[in-house]
Amino acid sequence: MILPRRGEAVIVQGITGRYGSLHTKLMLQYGTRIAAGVTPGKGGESVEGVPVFNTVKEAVSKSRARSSILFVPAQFFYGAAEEAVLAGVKLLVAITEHIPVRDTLKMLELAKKHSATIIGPNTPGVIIPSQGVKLGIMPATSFKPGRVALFSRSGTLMYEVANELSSNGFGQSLALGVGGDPINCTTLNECIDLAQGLNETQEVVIVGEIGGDAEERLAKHILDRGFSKRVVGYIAGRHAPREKRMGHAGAIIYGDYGTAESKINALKEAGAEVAMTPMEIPLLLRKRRDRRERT
Amino acid sequence: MILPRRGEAVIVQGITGRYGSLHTKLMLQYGTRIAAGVTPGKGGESVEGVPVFNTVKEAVSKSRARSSILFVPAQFFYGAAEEAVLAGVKLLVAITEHIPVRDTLKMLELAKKHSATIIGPNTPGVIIPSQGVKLGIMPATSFKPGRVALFSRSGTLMYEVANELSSNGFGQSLALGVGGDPINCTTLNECIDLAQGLNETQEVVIVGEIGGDAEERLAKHILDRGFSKRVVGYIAGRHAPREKRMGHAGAIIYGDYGTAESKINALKEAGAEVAMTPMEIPLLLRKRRDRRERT
Amino acid sequence: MKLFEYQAKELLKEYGIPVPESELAHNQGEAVAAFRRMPHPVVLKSQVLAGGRGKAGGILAASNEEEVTEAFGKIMNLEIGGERPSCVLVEVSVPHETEIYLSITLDRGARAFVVISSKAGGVDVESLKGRVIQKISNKGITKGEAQSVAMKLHLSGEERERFSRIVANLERLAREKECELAEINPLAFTKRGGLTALDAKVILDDNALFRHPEFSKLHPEDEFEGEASRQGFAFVRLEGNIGVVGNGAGLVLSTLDLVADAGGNPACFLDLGGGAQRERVEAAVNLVNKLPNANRILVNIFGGITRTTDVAEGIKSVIEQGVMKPIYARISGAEEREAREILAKTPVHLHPSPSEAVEAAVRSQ
Amino acid sequence: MKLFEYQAKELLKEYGIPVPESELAHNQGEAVAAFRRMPHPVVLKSQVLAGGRGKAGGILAASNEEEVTEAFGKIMNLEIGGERPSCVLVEVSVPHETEIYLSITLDRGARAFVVISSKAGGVDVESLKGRVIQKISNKGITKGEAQSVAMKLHLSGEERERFSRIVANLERLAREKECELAEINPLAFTKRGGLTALDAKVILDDNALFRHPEFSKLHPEDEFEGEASRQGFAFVRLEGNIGVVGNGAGLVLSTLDLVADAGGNPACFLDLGGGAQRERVEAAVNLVNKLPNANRILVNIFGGITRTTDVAEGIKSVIEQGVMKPIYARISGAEEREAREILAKTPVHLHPSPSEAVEAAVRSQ
Repeated sequence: MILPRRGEAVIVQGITGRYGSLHTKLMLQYGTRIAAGVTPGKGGESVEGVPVFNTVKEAVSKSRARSSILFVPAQFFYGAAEEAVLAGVKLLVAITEHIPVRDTLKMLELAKKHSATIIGPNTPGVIIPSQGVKLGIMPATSFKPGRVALFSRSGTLMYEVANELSSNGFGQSLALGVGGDPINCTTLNECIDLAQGLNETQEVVIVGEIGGDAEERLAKHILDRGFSKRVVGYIAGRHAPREKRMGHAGAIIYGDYGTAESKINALKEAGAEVAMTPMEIPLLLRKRRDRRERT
Repeated sequence: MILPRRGEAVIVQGITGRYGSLHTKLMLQYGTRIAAGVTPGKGGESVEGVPVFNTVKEAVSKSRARSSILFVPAQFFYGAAEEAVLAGVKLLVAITEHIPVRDTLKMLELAKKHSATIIGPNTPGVIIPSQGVKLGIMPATSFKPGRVALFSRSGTLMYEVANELSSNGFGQSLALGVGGDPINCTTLNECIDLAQGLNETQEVVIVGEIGGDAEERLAKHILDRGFSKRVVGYIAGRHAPREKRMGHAGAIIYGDYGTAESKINALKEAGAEVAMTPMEIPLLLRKRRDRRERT
Repeated sequence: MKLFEYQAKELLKEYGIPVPESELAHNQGEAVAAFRRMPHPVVLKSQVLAGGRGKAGGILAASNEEEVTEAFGKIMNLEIGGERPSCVLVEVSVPHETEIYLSITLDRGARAFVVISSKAGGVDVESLKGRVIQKISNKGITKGEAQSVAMKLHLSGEERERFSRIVANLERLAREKECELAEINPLAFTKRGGLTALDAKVILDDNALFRHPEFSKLHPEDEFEGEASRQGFAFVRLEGNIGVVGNGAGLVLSTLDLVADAGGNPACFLDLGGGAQRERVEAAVNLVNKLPNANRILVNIFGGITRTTDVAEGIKSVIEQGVMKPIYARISGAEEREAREILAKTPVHLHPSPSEAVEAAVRSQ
Repeated sequence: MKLFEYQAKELLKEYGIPVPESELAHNQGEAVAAFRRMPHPVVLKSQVLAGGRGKAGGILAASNEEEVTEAFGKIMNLEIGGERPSCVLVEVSVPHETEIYLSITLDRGARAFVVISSKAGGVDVESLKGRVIQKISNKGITKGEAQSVAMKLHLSGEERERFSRIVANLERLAREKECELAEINPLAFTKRGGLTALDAKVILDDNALFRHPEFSKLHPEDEFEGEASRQGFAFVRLEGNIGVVGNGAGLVLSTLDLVADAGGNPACFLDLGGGAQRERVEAAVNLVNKLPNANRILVNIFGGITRTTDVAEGIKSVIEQGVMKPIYARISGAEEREAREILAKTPVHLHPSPSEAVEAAVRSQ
């Protein structure tokens, strides 16, 4: 996964839509260099001063962008993603929700074949504060530059945690939401692998939630492959009732499967510390950094 | 069943409620002699000039009424009905819906024991145009004095049919709705027995609807006991789809049970003529009266 | 979205997977006629989406016409999981010896669709040790992969060929129709050596329905019937284009008949119930306004406990809120003059009698 | 309103009708503990309202702890008729020889409740020729009438006595609790000569519920969960008094945890979803305002795709519509200053952090 750096061109697909145009403005305000937009049939127009093209190929050849953020409606999403990958885009941020699952699987396959990465679908996106790069819909003010890599299964809870981190002096090297759909094209495991290679990243914060087994898989991955940086986890839903679908399709506990306890224990066994509330995350980080500075 | 005559006192139970007070006004306008009302705790007040008493006993002893119309909420209905029967009321018109079924059964038993009659529950009531007596919520203008007894399983459809009859010169000797609840305290069979004894009644119109077997039971009753007056039936729902609950709890067709065809055939076998629309009812009546006048 | 068994079996047939001979019966006559056309004995199967039909008494065998009649009546009257069937599948009974469980479904962890199969059919397949799981690529299963599933189940010769063809066909069905789940349970080896899908379950990916207009008419009513029921209206979705609204079940039923007799087609049955006030009238007209198959609205009100002025105010208020389908109305009863005045300056077509309102609604356009 | 099997059986027990020893298990640990406390083998039974549990795989036998664990997991994951159980009944398995069908229900034509009984239990009781029907007076069944039902079933001696006591008790239950239907199917003659109700179905008269506060807590959630689902909200009814509303499932989950940690009790989980506009916020707050067990509302919003000003406008508009429960809110994200200004003159308690808002909501009252 190659994330864009400061001043690197990115494009917006579906730039003329309601959310596409609003977030183009907000991403530009953050400093992201939106160099071109794409909406078939609207080539020649402009949004917030960004030129709009009919095809990704044109947008990419004019802008040299390697990253794209997509606000394309679910029905047209696969076509837009395919067009991007074939035009040489290497990072696709898929904000769209309600994409048919087979389209997601095909996208994933196509992306792998062309060594491209897809974040999402149904993700709030990714933000790299030190680079002034935001490819997503997250509120910019909650994120500050720093050394914590933040990965989250939940969108707004990622904002909440970022806000807690930032206001307690823990900026983020990057923050990324893996998305709320049944299939995550980038998994928590891949996020950890990414964080391993980021020099500016000192700690990793994982925001999980009840249901499924993504956190357990992550814990196993850490134990199997090893991970040299500190990990703090937080799992939402300790007090959620069993057998009830808590918003996300997978956020449901059956018997003992998918409980916060199971996830907390797995993360602890893999050597992570686990916070009980978003507010506790910076406290744990502080202790660790203090301890580290002492040793 | 003894229906009240012109100038005979009747009482309203639940007279101070929203519907009780509104319909007291409308019944008074029609000519019904509402001599007293009952609402526990509101004794001494008056509604539309009608004195309100705390108990039925007081209301009955002051007014000598033998009939009562009840707008009492379902929870208090059984108590109110019992009070009325024990105070000597012989005709209870139960407008209220959502009465627990065991209360209805108990009411029915109590009424039988005291030779009282209950119309309903969940009925639009009864109207006797020649006497200027209306014990119900039907719109007065649709009903005219005449020689047709109109009995209906449906409320508003009774108004519709009365309206057609009246505007074509066929007034009503009485019109009565049996109610839409699972248990009818006065059945169509009892209605027919009543009509047999009413001299001013020349024809009977039965307004039925799909579902259940009340019309088939009526046809059997006519065949078993004989009935000397002309009967015209009308069954709503010839075009209703099967297996769908059409409003009333029982208005649903399973297989061939409860179809309009079954009811129409049963009525025809019992010697009734059957109209296809409300508008056709007066046409059939006219033919019959013409034929009769010819013979 | 889950399909009914008969819909799922139609899909199987379309994809070359053998299913027992069957016919759908909506009434007793159809059930008996179907019985006469096919070999005996037969089974009658309740077409509900709920599971556990067999135990609930929703699947009954019949060997003669009397039994068909009796079984049909029982099944139509039997509620399973709160659901009543609107039809029954009459199907030739297939004698068989062994059963196989076979399904295609999404494995989230593997991020791929998989074939799951095991040599005993029935509900407890998850626990069976002989369960075979095979990942499927996005392009679909290969002949070799399908055969390897058959081999892992220890099938050989003709059986292996037949089974792997079914695996391949079911996978193609699941892929082309974009199913979350396509399941045959049981798939039976008949005494004559063939393979037949005795029951089938298909769940479609709701997000992919836009690509499959062939499914768009399967459960169109749910959304509106749900909303209407929540709002306490008696509501039935019908197939025509005239939305019928009235007060009182009998009056609305009668209005449906008038519409049909006049050559029109009702789009729904909506009973406001007694004593509807302005907000409820608004909600009802709004609901019918949203009903896609209704292109006009017929309102038939006979005020008793319902105040005609409340009805008129409700209709007026809905019109003021935005563009509306044409409304044909008949409003009778107390205060009808005032009610008509309220609607005088609106585009509502007011008629003095139900026949005239019905006639106008049917003739328009 | 239909009761769950375990609720129906509790009623039977209360009325002196023998039922097998059983315990309710909400998790695996409880299931195993229950198993240890009772004679073996046992059956685990899915507690869903849908029929046909057995055939669907919702009733499984178990003879050892491993089987209990496995059966518990399977049943909890099994959807029957669109319904998943929230608990499992662990019940001693009762060896028996013959079964009887017995029910008390309303006969509309006869305008009376009736006892229906027949000597073979099972689902097809309607067709059995040996079916006995006995009208019941409003005062209840007499000893003689109950015995005559037993005699018509050709029971004698001790069996007749035991059965007629059960008939009388079931009738008293149906009468006192005002059931539309009270059914035991099957009622089993055990090998030791006793009679035991193996399954039970009770449907209450909804119109009579006002007289039975003991039932008022049985299915309180249905109405609200139905409305919320129709409006597209993710909503779960909980038992506390603080209605929790937020945007994003994770954020709301986290807010529930904060409330619980602070000693409070959430009344619901309501996720507005992404990009909620004013009308949806209005609808959500209105819903929680109607929730009887919520006496205050906690709103936790972190605006991203959702505009905080839309949220504020929605809350303001609901407040303008009428009296409200106290609202504690935390609104962060883009345009939060404007959002706070919109709410400045309303009675909404605004707090800068979730902890403070939670603390205020929990401490109030």
